[in-house]
Amino acid sequence: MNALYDFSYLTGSIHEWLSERVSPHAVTIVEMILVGISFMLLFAILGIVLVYAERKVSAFFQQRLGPMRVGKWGTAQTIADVIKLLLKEPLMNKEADKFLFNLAPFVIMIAAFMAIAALPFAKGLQALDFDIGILYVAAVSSLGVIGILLAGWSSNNKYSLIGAMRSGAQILSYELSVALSLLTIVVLTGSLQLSVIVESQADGWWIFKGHIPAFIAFIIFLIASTAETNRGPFDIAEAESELTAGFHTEYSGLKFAFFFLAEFANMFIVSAIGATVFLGGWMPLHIGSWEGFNAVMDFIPPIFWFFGKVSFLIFMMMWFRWTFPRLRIDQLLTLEWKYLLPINLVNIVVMAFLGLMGWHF
Amino acid sequence: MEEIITKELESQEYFINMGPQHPSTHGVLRLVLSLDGEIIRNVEPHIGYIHRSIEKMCEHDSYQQIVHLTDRMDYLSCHINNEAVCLAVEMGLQLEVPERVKVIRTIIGELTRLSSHQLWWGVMGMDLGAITTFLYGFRDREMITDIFEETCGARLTMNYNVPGGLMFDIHPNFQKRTKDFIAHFKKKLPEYDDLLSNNVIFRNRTIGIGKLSKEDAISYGVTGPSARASGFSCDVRKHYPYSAYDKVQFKEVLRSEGDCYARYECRIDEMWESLSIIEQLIDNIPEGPFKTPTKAVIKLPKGEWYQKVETARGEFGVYIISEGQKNPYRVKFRSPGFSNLSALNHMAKDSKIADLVAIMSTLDLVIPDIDR
Amino acid sequence: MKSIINYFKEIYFGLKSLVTGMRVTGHYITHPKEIITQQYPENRDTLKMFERFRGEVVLLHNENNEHRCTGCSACEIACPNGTIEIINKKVDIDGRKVKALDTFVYHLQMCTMCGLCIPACPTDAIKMANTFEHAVFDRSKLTKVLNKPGSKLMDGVK
Amino acid sequence: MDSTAIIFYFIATVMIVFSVLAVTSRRILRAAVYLLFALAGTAALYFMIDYYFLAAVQLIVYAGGIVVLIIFSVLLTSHINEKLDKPAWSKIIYTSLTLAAGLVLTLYTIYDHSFVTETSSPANVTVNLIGERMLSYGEGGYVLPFEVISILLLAAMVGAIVIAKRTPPKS
Repeated sequence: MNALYDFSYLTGSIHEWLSERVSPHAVTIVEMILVGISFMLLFAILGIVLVYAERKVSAFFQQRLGPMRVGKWGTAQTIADVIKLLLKEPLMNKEADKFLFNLAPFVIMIAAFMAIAALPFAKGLQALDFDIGILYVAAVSSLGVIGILLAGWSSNNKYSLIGAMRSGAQILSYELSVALSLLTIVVLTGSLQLSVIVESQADGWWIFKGHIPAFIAFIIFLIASTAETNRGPFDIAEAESELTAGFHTEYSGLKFAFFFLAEFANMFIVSAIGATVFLGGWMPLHIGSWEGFNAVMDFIPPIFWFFGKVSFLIFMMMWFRWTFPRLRIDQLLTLEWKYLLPINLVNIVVMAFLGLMGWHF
Repeated sequence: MEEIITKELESQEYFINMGPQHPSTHGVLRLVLSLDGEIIRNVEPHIGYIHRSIEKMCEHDSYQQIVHLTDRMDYLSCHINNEAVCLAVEMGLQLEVPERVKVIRTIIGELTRLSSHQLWWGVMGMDLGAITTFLYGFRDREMITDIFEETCGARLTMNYNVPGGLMFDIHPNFQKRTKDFIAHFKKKLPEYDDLLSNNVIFRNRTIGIGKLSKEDAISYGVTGPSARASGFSCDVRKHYPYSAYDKVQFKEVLRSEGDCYARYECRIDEMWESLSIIEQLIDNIPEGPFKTPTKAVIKLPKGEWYQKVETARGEFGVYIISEGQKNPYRVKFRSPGFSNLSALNHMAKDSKIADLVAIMSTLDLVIPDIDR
Repeated sequence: MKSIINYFKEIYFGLKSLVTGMRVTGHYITHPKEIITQQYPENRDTLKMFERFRGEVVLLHNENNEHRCTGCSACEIACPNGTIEIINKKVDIDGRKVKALDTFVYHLQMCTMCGLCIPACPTDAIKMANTFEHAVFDRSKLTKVLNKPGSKLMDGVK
Repeated sequence: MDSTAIIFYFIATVMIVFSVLAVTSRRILRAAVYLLFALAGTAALYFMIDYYFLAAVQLIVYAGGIVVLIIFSVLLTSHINEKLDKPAWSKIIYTSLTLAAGLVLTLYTIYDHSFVTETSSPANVTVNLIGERMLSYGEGGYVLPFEVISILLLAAMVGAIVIAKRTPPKS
């Protein structure tokens, strides 16, 4: 691994530089603020880039051009949209529960923030590296649904309420599948720590090393994580042809932007988790004994590998969304409880057997 | 104990207003739903939000002027509506239109049916959450609207028929463009199957949903593809052929299931039938005048006339009572959308909100057609 | 046993149908040449409407500022919406008082572009123009006078 | 006062404030949300003392599970304008008395107990260790409570199904 690409030198030198100048407490606080600011920046960039990407990708799927007016190829379109959303009047239903109505978007955003903090972007570039990393991500991403439920209830709108109910049932059940499909890989790694999982894929990604069960787990993860982010074809909580806009019908302006941003942030988070666990995180693609090929792959910085894999997964999710019709609520639950969960459980057993016999690479 | 539980947890029905502005009512239709959770107990359509009293307006207009009002009823089958009025007036005048007119009317009528079904297909996909189909449907429809624009001068409200024939002759490019379209669309129609018809999600969303038996279809007066999906053979083109429909070979598409998927399949198969009808006629347009001359002011003799045609939605009827004046005494339109809507409650009862959207889509309602 | 086979069959065919659908959309994202969007205001110069397109009614004038409208009001009668108003005046021609066109008022906001006025005209004075950009900020601008100032009847038109 | 202490007192204050709010709020959904904050505060405390597993479990089970279920049931049953009745004075008095007794008992126990300050670094609780403990029946094994809890959950599910299963109205 190319030492040049290790971010721990950079972070380490920042730490040293600070320690020489200020007291240890201040170092902690300054570093916290730095990390916070960088994640906020990441969020803003993610939102702008992903919204633009979604619009362009959907346009090309639909034989359209997409945004073309603001900036070259419409690149500044999202920024214009952000400005428009910021300038919009925040409307609120008269009978709405004001406190909860205002709180809901923040709950969603905070949950996304907490989850994104644990992602390993590259070697040495990870804010929180718990030894229970996957469990932590599963835990905080389950908080997001509270925001949806609160938004739906406090809007005092029946459409919103139905959307919130659907979303609750959906996310609660699909969390199981996401966690179980990730556990299938954990069986092989023996650790929940995200950095360890990435390191364990230095000689090959789990999706290749884990044979068919890993591939099945990957497919299940793709389906279940799409459902967990409330995206089409599982967007029954929004379902604009049935519930107008579902849980965020009554939101406008900045608060709506928060929901919008959280959707894309969640999409990024689940893709990043999928990339980390199944596709080797920031690890480059290595093929057995092809020394020359491996050296070339090593030359590409890990951060590009990470974002490349994440973009691939995000593109897959967009492809799903712009191709398939929406499921009905009972079909959604049937899919989870009758198909994904049983297959997942059997898959884990098979994987455990593979691991026990040492049949994986 | 059981009683207490039942009593305490007795669910309450609640009402929700779906519309007048709602993405899936495709216009200003208001449905008052009584819901028990997600399950619909009752649907009550409230209509009249786009009522323009077209029938009353007809009483003040001359017979040529009535035609253009029908454009604005079922705007997706406007040419067929126009044709119905013209046929009724010609029946009253006992006017025989040239063969050329009959063939052109049939071709354009089938093109209208195709364009309507294409739009319906796109919207059906969008209602079920597949937004991409909407764009694909419109992409193919664009070629038909181009044909219309070149020949008739408008894309949506064509007003190409006049009593006695056509407003002008077909454009020289008409035949070539139509053939190009047929070749193009024959390639694209299988894509429709790939995207929706065979899709497992779509099939689950539509098969067995919104069942309508043949008896109910007849008693509610449902016509068109919606009724033929229930096995009710009601194709006016087959049973009471008008224009050139007696000269072409085509199958009446029938299904027996009566569910959403059957209605969907009916329309998809009708597109194939329409293509074949056009193919049979497009090279055989007889030469001749495009209009039988009429007087500038048409006066129908005293009497009553009823003419029905098959629009993309079902049986459209025109009933004219004349007192011998230049204006009709009374005009009544039997619009298919109105009768089809009346079966909605029967079909949607005890299904889910998402199913209601699918049922509405497969009924293919055009709200101005219902309200007139 | 049969139900288990059916279960897996269902999954197989379900996934297959989904992949078929994705292949269709995948085809279009990889073929950007097939994009059908037209960049409207930019392509104004190359945009050509079909000659029969009905945009608005115009009164034809020749280079001598002459039109063919005799003011017979046939179009006014043919119009179902009261879009056209013909206001006539009496002019002296060879000492005789003759009815002639004073103002040809056209209410674009009421026009449904049905085209009935065109065949109604006995002298082919009016036609449908191809213009389609009718948006204005002031509604009164939609009421137009079609005969140009100072125009008169073409010779020999009756 | 070092930064750890500041963070501790901050979290503790948040927890106390939201706990009080949770029991005093008369809007039931708001009370549930305050409870969520109190529980999240607990998780934060666990994170602070490096008990990551416990913290994550706290988040999954309480914040992500129990509170979501509470909110979900509130969504199903209550209307937005509904407020709980003001409790009777007698109830308030009895509750405060009970609370005070509990507080005294807790404080007495805490101050009576001489805490030994651990100088060595805390034992590294790995996931492996937790997994082994959870499934072992020997000393320090938790397999019995683990299974008992699952029986409790089963009972709760059966109860829920019984309630949800609507008995057809007797005609």
